[in-house]
Amino acid sequence: AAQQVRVGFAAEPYPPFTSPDASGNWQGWEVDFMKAICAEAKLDCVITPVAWDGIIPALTTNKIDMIIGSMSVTAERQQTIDFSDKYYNSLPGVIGPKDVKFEPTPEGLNGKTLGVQVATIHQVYANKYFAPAGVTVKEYQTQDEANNDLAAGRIDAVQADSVAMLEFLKSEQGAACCDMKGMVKDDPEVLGLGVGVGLRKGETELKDKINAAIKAIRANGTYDTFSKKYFDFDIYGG
Amino acid sequence: MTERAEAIAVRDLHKRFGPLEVLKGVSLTAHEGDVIAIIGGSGSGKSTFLRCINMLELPSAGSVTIHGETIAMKADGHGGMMPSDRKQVQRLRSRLGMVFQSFNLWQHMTILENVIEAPVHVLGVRKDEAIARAETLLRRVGLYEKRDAYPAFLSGGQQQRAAIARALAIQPHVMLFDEPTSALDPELVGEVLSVIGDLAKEKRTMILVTHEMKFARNVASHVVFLANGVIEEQGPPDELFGAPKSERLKKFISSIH
Amino acid sequence: MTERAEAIAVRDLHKRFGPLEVLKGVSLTAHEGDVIAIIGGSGSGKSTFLRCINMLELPSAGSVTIHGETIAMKADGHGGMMPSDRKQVQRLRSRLGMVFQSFNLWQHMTILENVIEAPVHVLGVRKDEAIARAETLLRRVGLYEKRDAYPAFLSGGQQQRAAIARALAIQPHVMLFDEPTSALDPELVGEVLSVIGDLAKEKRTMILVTHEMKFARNVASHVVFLANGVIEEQGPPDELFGAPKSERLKKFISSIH
Amino acid sequence: MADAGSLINWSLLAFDPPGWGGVMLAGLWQSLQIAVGGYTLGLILGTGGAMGKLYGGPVTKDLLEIYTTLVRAVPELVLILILYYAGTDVLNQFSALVGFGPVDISGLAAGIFVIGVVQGAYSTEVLRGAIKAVPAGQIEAARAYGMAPTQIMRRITLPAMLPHAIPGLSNLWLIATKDTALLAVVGFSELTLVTRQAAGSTKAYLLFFCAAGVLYLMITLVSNVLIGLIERHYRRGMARAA
Amino acid sequence: MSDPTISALALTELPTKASMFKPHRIVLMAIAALLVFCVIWFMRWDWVPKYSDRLVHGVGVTLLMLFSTSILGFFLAVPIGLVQVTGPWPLKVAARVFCTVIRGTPLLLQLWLLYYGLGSLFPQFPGIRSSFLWPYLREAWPYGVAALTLSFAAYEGEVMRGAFAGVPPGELEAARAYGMSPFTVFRRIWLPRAVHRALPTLNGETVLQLKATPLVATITVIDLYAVISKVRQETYITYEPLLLLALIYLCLTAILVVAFRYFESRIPTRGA
Ligand SMILES: Nc1ncnc2c1ncn2[C@@H]1O[C@H](COP(=O)(O)OP(=O)(O)OP(=O)(O)O)[C@@H](O)[C@H]1O
Ligand SMILES: Nc1ncnc2c1ncn2[C@@H]1O[C@H](COP(=O)(O)OP(=O)(O)OP(=O)(O)O)[C@@H](O)[C@H]1O
Ligand SMILES: [Mg+2]
Ligand SMILES: [Mg+2]
Repeated sequence: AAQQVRVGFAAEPYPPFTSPDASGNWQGWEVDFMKAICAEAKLDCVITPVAWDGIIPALTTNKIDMIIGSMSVTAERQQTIDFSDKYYNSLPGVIGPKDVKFEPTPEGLNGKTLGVQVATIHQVYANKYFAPAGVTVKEYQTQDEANNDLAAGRIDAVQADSVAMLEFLKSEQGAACCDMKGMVKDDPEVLGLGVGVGLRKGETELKDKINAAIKAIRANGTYDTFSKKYFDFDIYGG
Repeated sequence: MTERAEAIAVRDLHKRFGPLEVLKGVSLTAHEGDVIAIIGGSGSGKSTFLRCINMLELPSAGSVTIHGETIAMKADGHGGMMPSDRKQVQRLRSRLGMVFQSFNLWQHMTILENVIEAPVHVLGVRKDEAIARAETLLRRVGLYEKRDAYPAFLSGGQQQRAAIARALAIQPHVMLFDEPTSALDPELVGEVLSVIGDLAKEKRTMILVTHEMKFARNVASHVVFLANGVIEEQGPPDELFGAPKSERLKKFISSIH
Repeated sequence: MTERAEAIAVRDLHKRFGPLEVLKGVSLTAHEGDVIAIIGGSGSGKSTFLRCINMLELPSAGSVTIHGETIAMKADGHGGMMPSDRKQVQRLRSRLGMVFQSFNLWQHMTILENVIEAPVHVLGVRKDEAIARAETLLRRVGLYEKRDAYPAFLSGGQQQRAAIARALAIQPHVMLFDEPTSALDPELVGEVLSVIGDLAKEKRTMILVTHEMKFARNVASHVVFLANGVIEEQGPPDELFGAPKSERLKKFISSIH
Repeated sequence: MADAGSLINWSLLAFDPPGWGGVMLAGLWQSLQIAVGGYTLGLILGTGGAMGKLYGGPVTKDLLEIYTTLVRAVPELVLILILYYAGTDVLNQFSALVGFGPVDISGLAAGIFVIGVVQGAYSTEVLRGAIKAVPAGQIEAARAYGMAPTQIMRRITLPAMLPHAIPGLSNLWLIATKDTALLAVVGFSELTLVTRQAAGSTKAYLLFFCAAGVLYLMITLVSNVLIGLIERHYRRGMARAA
Repeated sequence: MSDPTISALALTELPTKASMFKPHRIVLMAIAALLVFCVIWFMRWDWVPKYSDRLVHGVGVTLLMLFSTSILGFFLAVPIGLVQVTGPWPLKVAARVFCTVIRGTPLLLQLWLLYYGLGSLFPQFPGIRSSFLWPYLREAWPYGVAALTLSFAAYEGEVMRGAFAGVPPGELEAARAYGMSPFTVFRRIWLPRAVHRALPTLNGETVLQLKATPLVATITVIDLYAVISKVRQETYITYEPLLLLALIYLCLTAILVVAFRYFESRIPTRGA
């Protein structure tokens, strides 16, 4: 039998990457990605939802075997866990209410409240660049809550992965309230080198399998096939 | 006797509990300085009568006059009566010092606090004045040392003496006692009776329901025998106990001894 | 008297509670059919003695023999003793029918269930058999109608009679009674004493601690006066009550009457 | 502003997708499983704990005291986090040590374990109080009739303490059903988390939270009826209160 | 009149003051000391100084939440308990329904219902958005305070109902007999007496309330629990922050219990 692998998903909806549907199944781009690499690497993958803020402890304490949760590879995380090669990359964007114009810069956000999801590169980035410049950074357990509070007018802007933000802006709620204010200035040290599969340290065998699988699906076109269902641009990035 | 002012006058008092008529027209007048003892069998309505005087129980018919002021009553719509002026009832109540069978001291206050409570919060006496008076009273009932104790830590007799001090503290026109010793252990009865006896000697107006016949005979100026909701017989204690006229009273007296 | 078999023999029983020596060497033999009444002042160790017989209280020294079988004891390491064979104690206990001052009926069982509990679950009697026997016993103590009631709904006298039926149900060699009537209201004492009196007439072996001197005198074949942890005096009731020898017993008897 | 009728989109609660009713019921089922499992585990731990606290040696007593004190002083949410991560981790390492290799602890088992350990401390105290409320004479009578200690426990002590324990135990059951909601913070798909997912996906927050509230309330109300019946049965030997 | 269930649920008494120095205790304490030593030595605590300010602030927020909601909740509980004893039937029924609904649903759900549910409705009404309340309604803490207050009121309301009903009628009658007006009777006798009776249970309820406060972290209030969560997310240390968190709550509980014991001992009661 194939090796069983528990894949940790953030339990909260994060469209278009992972979200549960009304029949309790998970769907989204990362679900398709997971199916593709698991098929490729002949792994028997089981989706295991975990609270986002506890997803790394869940990995290190053996509750799950890998994380597929749009988790960017950063130096800080690499101290605790290991990553596969990147499987997509996109820049952080900032969105805000339609009727207010501002730039996604420390000056533009001065005096405003910016929502970010905890334990993300966006939180680290916001705290490094925006907080010292007089921006109130409010942290949310889930992206969904941050979006919701933006729509509810409780905060003035949200910084998050631009792909997820564009998806939100397509939704009824997002389209009604907000628009994209632009991408933040890049800082690879904080924003990392793309998104990778999180793995426990020392599990090199699994890591090699995954890396090989990512390479394979990139090469054989599977990656592009399922990506087209979601995006009209190249999510893999440069 | 009649020269003295009327302290309490109850006229033709009736009280019904549903179908049961407990009081069937009781009239009684207490003049200043009278000590009236009410005796009677269990269930004869003694407590009910006493409680009707200060409207803890609302009479079904009849009137109660305290120091010349008659409590204004109106129909309550269910065939009974209710006071038409609550303020008047509260004012008149504060002129009556009631002592209960089961003491009913307020458990969350010390003895001293119990005694000053009504003077301060009903009569509006200044607190230091009330305390001074209360201490005198407590000394008098022999509880000065216990003034900062809580009721739960006193014996029954001590609690009842404290309750008497509490009743005296409002400087009542009339003291009402409802079997003040029947909840006490036999050895504690004496101390409470002696306090009440002292009050009687001072010619304080008192109405007391009691089962202590000997005490009633010694202390009362007038004894009332209640039976079946009416006053069966009344008069000076020696007459009543010495030469009872009605059969009922004879039987009652013999059953007690 | 000596031809009859020994039912219980207690030899030189000592019992210490910490520094307090309650029993200072008590020996007592009960033969089949004896009714032994133990009397004595409060705190003289009567209950303790009775409880040592069935090891509810562990004696500090001495031996207890029931129907010829001596309870095996060993040192407990703290200067006292403990039974060396728990099974033996359980077996011998089930031959002794103890009746407590405060009844101690099991509140979660009906009267009938109380009575069949030990026969079924200790002696292994078949349930229907136990029920049949229990019903006879309950009829005998006059509680047949109450067999399906719970103890809390019975009067004290009824509860004590049920407790006697429960004790009889294990067909004990010896019945032990510890002041079976002292927790009862005076008017209920009679009904329980009459049941015990009937048992005595049947020549059932009984040891009873009691404060009812008249009853002890009528019923007992032998009376033991315990004082200060020793048997001060013993003998047939008429002798003991009629002509007490020791000063202590004289004083005790006079204080009772 | 839309009127109330169109504010509430009842079709979201339909049992079949795209309605979320089915998912919610599945969450409810999960919650109930954890509640029942955790409560049962708690009862077992509590029975042992109460025995240990009453009849155990000094070390047992002290250790149990530490257990009940810690659990009762630290918020359930914190305990759940600690037990969820550390508890299962320790269990895993222990089984690895013994040679079984890492056991795979399912979410359900972890949830039951966590709720059970928390409930165990509470049941210990409830049962201990109830056993202490059994009059000593009842147990002495049983000894006097030659019952063995285990027999006394089974035939006398346990049934006699039940009427005293039932109010506390019923409260614990209601708490167990509600504490399952806390497992949402570790991402366990019980009713509360499922509700949140449904609400987040559809943005119909009020509707779904109210629906979940009704489900929880139903559990409570149904439980109350059952508890009433049980209580009536076991209190039959108690004299009516004055 | 300590409610046995409450004292079983929440620590209302600190464990045994009995002699700490029995032989087995000394051994246990030695083991405990060893454990503490291992915890301090082998686990990572280097993050504590960096977060100490925020931890202190978090404790402050937690305590503020606790006290504000317990006090507000208590003031709500008094009328809720009272109308259940004396009230006209519509109020009685309303109070009963309130208590049943709040006690029958998880606090976490109520919190989310208020914050995400109700809170997301408000901005849809332009009137609210432009009102002076909006700056507060934007924040998370009013919802936390509201949910915790309602919850406390429901649980404590039940307690107060029992306490009001349990005051001996004779004492109330005595008060009336001395001419007190109904309100004076309530203010001077009934309420203080009921509160006094309820104090031991109130102690337990307050400890339970303390234990409920971390839930507000799930709606973005930065209390102690939220600070610790942040530590865990930023440092990826799994256990140490949780241990510190448990320790702090343990101390807070102990302080609460001691404080309540002090108040209870102010008015002694005899017997059980
Ligand atoms: N609140 C009530 N409702 C119904 N019946 C009552 C009430 N209070 C008293 N009674 C009845 O009224 C009758 C007289 O009661 P009351 O207490 O006045 O008697 P009493 O003379 O004081 O007797 P005792 O010497 O036993 O105190 C009794 O039959 C009693 O049952
Ligand atoms: N478990 C115990 N621990 C310490 N002392 C005890 C214990 N049981 C009894 N005693 C003491 O032993 C003495 C004898 O008690 P016991 O109950 O045997 O007296 P008794 O003769 O039955 O008295 P009574 O007539 O009052 O029942 C008393 O002084 C009592 O205080
Ligand atoms: Mg009376
Ligand atoms: Mg005795």
